[in-house]
Amino acid sequence: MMKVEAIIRPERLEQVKKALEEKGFVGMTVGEVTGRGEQKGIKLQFRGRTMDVDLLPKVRIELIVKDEAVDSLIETISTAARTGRPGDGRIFVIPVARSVRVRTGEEVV
Amino acid sequence: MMKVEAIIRPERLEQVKKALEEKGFVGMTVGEVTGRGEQKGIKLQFRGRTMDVDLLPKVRIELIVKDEAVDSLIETISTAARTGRPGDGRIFVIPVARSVRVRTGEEVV
Amino acid sequence: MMKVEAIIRPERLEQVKKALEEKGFVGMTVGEVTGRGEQKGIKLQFRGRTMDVDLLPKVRIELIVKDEAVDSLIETISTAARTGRPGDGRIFVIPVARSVRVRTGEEVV
Amino acid sequence: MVLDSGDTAWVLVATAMVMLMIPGVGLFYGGLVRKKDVVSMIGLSFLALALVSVQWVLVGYSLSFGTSVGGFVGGLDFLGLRGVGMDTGDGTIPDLLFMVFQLVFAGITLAIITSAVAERVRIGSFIVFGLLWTTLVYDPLAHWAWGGGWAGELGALDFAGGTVVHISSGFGALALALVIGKRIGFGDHDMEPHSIPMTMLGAALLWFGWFGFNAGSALAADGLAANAFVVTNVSASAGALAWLFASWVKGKPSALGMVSGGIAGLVAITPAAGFVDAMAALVIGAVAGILCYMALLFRVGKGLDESLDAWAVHGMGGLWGAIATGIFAVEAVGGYSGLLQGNVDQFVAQVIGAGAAVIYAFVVTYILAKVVDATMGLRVTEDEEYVGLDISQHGEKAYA
Amino acid sequence: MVLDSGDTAWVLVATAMVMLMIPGVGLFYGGLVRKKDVVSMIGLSFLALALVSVQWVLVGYSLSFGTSVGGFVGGLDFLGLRGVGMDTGDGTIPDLLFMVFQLVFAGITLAIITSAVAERVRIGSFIVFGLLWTTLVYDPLAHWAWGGGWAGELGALDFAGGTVVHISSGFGALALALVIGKRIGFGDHDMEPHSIPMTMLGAALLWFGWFGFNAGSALAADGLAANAFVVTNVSASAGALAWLFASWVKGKPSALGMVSGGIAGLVAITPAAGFVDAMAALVIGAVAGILCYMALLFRVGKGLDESLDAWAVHGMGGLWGAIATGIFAVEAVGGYSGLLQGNVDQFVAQVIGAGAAVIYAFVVTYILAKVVDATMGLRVTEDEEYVGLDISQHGEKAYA
Amino acid sequence: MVLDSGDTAWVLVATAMVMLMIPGVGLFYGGLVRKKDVVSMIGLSFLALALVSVQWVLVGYSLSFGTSVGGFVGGLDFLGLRGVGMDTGDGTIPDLLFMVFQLVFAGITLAIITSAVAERVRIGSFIVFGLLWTTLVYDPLAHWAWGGGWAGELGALDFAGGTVVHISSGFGALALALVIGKRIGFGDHDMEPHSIPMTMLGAALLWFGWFGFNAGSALAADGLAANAFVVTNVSASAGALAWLFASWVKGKPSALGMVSGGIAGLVAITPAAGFVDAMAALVIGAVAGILCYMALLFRVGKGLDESLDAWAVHGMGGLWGAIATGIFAVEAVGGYSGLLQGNVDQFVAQVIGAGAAVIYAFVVTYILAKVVDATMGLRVTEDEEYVGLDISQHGEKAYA
Ligand SMILES: Nc1ncnc2c1ncn2[C@@H]1O[C@H](COP(=O)(O)OP(=O)(O)O)[C@@H](O)[C@H]1O
Ligand SMILES: Nc1ncnc2c1ncn2[C@@H]1O[C@H](COP(=O)(O)OP(=O)(O)O)[C@@H](O)[C@H]1O
Ligand SMILES: Nc1ncnc2c1ncn2[C@@H]1O[C@H](COP(=O)(O)OP(=O)(O)O)[C@@H](O)[C@H]1O
Repeated sequence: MMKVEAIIRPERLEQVKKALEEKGFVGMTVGEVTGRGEQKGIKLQFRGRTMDVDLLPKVRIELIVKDEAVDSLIETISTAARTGRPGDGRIFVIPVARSVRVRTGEEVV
Repeated sequence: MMKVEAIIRPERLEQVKKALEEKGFVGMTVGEVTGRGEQKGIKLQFRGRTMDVDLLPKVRIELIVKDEAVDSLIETISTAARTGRPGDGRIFVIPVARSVRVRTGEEVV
Repeated sequence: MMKVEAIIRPERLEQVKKALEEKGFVGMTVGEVTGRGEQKGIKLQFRGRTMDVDLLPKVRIELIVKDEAVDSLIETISTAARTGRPGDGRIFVIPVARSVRVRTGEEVV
Repeated sequence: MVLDSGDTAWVLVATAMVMLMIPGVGLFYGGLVRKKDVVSMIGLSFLALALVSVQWVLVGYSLSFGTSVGGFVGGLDFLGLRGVGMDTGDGTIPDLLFMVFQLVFAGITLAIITSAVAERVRIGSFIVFGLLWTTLVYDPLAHWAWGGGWAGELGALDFAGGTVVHISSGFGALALALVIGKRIGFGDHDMEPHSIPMTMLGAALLWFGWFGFNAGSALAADGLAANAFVVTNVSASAGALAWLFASWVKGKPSALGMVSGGIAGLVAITPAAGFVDAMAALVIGAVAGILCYMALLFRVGKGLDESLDAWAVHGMGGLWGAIATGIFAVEAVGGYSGLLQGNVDQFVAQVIGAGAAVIYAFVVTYILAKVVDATMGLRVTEDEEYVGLDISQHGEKAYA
Repeated sequence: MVLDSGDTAWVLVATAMVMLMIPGVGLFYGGLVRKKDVVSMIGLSFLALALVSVQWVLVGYSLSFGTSVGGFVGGLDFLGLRGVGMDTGDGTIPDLLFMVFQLVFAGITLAIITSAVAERVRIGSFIVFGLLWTTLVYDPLAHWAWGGGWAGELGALDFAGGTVVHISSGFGALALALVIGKRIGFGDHDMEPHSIPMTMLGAALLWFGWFGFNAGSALAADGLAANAFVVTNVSASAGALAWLFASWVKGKPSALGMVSGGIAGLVAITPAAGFVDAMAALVIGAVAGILCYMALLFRVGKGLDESLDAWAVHGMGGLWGAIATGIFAVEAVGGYSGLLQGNVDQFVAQVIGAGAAVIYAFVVTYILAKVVDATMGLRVTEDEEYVGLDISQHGEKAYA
Repeated sequence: MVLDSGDTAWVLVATAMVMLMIPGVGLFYGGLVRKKDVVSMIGLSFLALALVSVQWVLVGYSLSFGTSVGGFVGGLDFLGLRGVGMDTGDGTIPDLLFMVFQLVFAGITLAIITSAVAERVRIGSFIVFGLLWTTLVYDPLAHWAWGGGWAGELGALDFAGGTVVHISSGFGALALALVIGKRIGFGDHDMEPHSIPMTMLGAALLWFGWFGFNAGSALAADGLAANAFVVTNVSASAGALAWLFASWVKGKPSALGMVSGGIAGLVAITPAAGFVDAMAALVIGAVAGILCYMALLFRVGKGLDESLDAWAVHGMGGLWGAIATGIFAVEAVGGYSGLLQGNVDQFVAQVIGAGAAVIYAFVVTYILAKVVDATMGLRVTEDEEYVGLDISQHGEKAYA
């Protein structure tokens, strides 16, 4: 089992959700974060000076899925979230040891 | 060492915290998220139409604990967080390689 | 590859960011959380009574880095975030299986 | 009489100030509910304003101020504002202005009662209930006290609406809360205010607008208005401090308590504002602060989900104010004496007037609520309530 | 004439109330934009107030109310307030008070138009555009209607600014939006309001202030002011309910729709407030609520990013109000008859007056916007827009 | 004199408007503090209102306006409002109304000074300090200028409280900040405003209310009130633009700076509002905007945690305004000439009046603060401060 964490642009959340649904990925957890990548966010020119605006708003989506679903999931998210410009985000995959459904107490994926 | 992440109903946070304390689990990190499970949230009937309200507010609790504490922890959380209805949440267990206390710089659990 | 998660005091975020930059750690994701450690937060004396204020505001910083960078990263964060008093926070290290850059779809660190 | 431009200016402004209190109630309440219901809560106050504004010009004004039908309700003389014009009747301000000044009172009364249905009412049912309530509860009560009805005839004093506005909405809220029932999870998990600053902003607008409410009720810019203004401010301040200290005794000084106490003081002085002096206002306000706080604790203790305390603050505060008028009224201010000046009759009249309003408001509201509940359903479904009224009723999210 | 202290009192307050509407517009708009642009949005309203305040006392008042130059614009008689003093001219209030009452109207008009440039305007360019616009669009239009210009001479009625304020800003906003272009991502991803409660607070302040706007335009505390006050409230309420129900028919009853409908009703009654009665106001408001809602849907359907609907609400609402004045005016209220009383001339005058204002405002705004865009650039860079104006223009973050 | 209903109407409203400024200060400040202290911050403004309201009717009014004791303080003639009634004294408004108009001035002054103790004061100590301060600092200063005291006798002009309200609270805040000390972490880590929109809302209410403050101080609805109204708005606007541009020169145009500049302009015109004309107001406001901005930079540079800049804005703005009155006063407006009309005496009187107030306010506040600190402790514990005053003092959380 894997946890796939994607940090994406907030304005892409709807598209990503839709794409995931179409692929049958329904369960997910979403949170608001801020972040910066290697470009250190966005550089604004300002009267000759440059100002870094780092820590731009991002959305984090997390899905726990079976190992075999990871490839498809990464593909789906990264396609739907891509604009091609810096700041599109990252997807990380983290091994999960166990997963339990609170309602029933049973182990699930 | 494991990180136990529980996504639960916000209105259950107090009960869960209390239950955890009683079992001696004190340290924790809590964050606000939204999420949906397999039912895609809640379906509202509206003048003949159905409207999905997905991404309902949830609370994420994270605790880093020793491996042997995981079972008891899962049990404690899932009992305290359970209402028996869809939306009760999930608990995930993720392996942790290291844990450091900032105040002292030492490795801890 | 590892995910280094640090839970620190919000008022230390700027220092930590600066220290990380100096060491060349640029990409990061930041979120607001609350938390408590073993002291159960802060105890306020109030007319003879004691009141626990737990779940104090914290900031979570996450960086995905190569395994060999972890030590330096822990060192950097914990030095910059340290005040020496309870509540300074924790750093956790979690193994990451894969990391993908959305913009390009390629695997990166 | 001839129009007085100063009086007219003052009542114009006072009316606007009272109008602002209506969303003020919405903000006060809106801060107290959970994030998922705040649009609904503020929306209900705007809805109260809009509904009553239309009802009042069509029928409400006439039912309240038309020629009395047996002292119980006004006749239909002024239906659709027939005969209500720009000239002054027997006052110094235009009839239309008096009409609209009264309109905003009716509006805020309906807004106050929304406390009882917070976070669980169906908007359609509220519209029906609201129209029935303002017509069948508010309008008669206004007639009783101010429109030539029996209570006024009896000599019961209500300067600015302690009975008409506050007892009616407060005890109405109690009845309504009993019918609609508790919110899911009430008493089980926390339902913390989602924004205390919003509530404090609402309180600020209420305190401000209340000067129009009380001093405007002099219907003139004169010494009586000045007296009403002063006692209003004194009572509010005393109420704020009293509740603050009372909450302090029980734990910590509550800022929410302080502003609630301010409202309690404002409520209690409302019927008395044209009859008592500033020193009496200190007492009236301070007692109100403590009394309403105790009423709130009692309400919570009973597990009663009259969610935002219209009963504890407006109902009990209004009741106390009506009685206090009978105690503290002094001849020198408004021409009437109360108990302290040896006039038992006034005290008795106050008790009768207030008591009748309590009973009428409670009983009729209860019946109306039951009727609406039985026919349309007052309450949303469990899922709708869980998701919150903003999304389930309005399809809107307060904060992005 | 001799000063009337009651009239003066009322216009003093009315002026303050209209001033409060200006940040009221800012809050209304600020709630509708994304979190990253709210400081900018509220800031633009303050900027409109400050800029116009200075422009008006230096030149604007003179261009609007100076001796007419061919019916098109006022002369320079009152430059720097020369000759505008504490005594009354031919009114009952001080000249300076009339001047500042007019000032706040000019201020709010510029604030309304910021709808068109929300979340993407360069502040420096807005300052230049704003000064040009108020001087070359607002001042002449005010002169036309109120300053002795051709429209007033023609007999076109505009009691409180349906044409001068709302048509000008609404159709100006349309032109401006066409020039500046859509926000990045418009139509592609959601741009949900970041705080509906903030918008509702703004609406509350607008509704409150509008009593000063309309009833203040009587320039006296008299029966006409009372009439204006009443119809203002009635129209607002009818508009609120109409939009609420219209949105309900299409889906869910929108609370945002309800307050927008309130504003639509307020806009529409503005030119008519001194000429129609309350029953007409019911119709005017209800039609405004539905019409403006349809205009909004049309605007969205066309993919036009006139972001916060100054055009749909103020432009179309003002246009309807101007025409409605020509339909519903009754002799008994303001001395003028409309179509329903058989006076076709008034109707025609209204159409001409409003039509001219639509064209003038649209065309001149378009030209001004083009000129500023060509010289300074109206719009921030893509990165600045993405980051948000609060940070990129002001270096500030709304919420920590 | 005989009561004038227009004057009375205006002062009734003006009083309510000034009252609204008090929570306006709370919101202005509340937006500037961190999320953990906002309930406390707004709460302090309500507390100032409530405390002073009670103190004023009991003793404050008498100490300020009772028969002068040596020009320094009023006698006890009006204790508990004895002899302050509904009839007019030698004015055209009821005595009670004059009393309550003065009350709200005392209230806002105490609210302004809370800047100095933001995010670190013990509520109990603030109550004691506040009562002492309003009694021993505000009341004498009000007496000096307006109650028959030495400054008024000397001919020092203070139309609406530049000295009494702003110098006193501003320099008082400076002293208080020195005694209570810096917030933990001040200068070390960011303490960003938690809600700039809240501060802008506060600024809007302040700007609005200030018309009551300044134009109300004419105590009549007349030409002088109109002049005060106009110059108030002009100075505010000039101040807003000046600070905006000044911040622009140093970096980016700050929206927070713009509203702060507006307040600075409002403060500076306060003492001058009845004595100068609109063109002078442009200068007074613009200078205030720049001066107060520089004072703020100076304060920050010195590492002084007078947290929300009551000193920089109210203290320095008030000082400048007092002096500016001596420069720009023109006979035609208020009957007094300033330096520009060759009257050196007036200038000197202004400097003396303001200087004395600066010294008195600073010194006495310093002593009072020291006394309270030594006896009760002004400041919360380090842990309480870290957790925030909302939880540690009130047991409340602003936002859920
Ligand atoms: N090494 C990293 N560790 C954690 N988060 C990262 C890392 N790199 C990028 N991110 C997250 O991904 C977001 C987008 O980054 P990215 O698309 O990589 O920006 P860029 O296109 O500038 O490289 C960042 O805002 C941050 O939240
Ligand atoms: N596969 C998943 N990956 C990540 N989060 C999930 C997943 N499934 C559920 N969740 C989280 O758990 C919460 C509750 O889901 P759950 O109780 O499973 O709902 P349901 O009862 O509808 O299955 C969701 O809101 C979401 O935050
Ligand atoms: N076992 C744990 N699991 C998860 N988070 C923890 C744990 N212990 C501490 N934390 C996080 O670290 C923060 C700081 O805790 P810490 O510095 O350990 O406090 P203390 O100094 O009281 O031990 C907490 O607020 C919490 O967010």
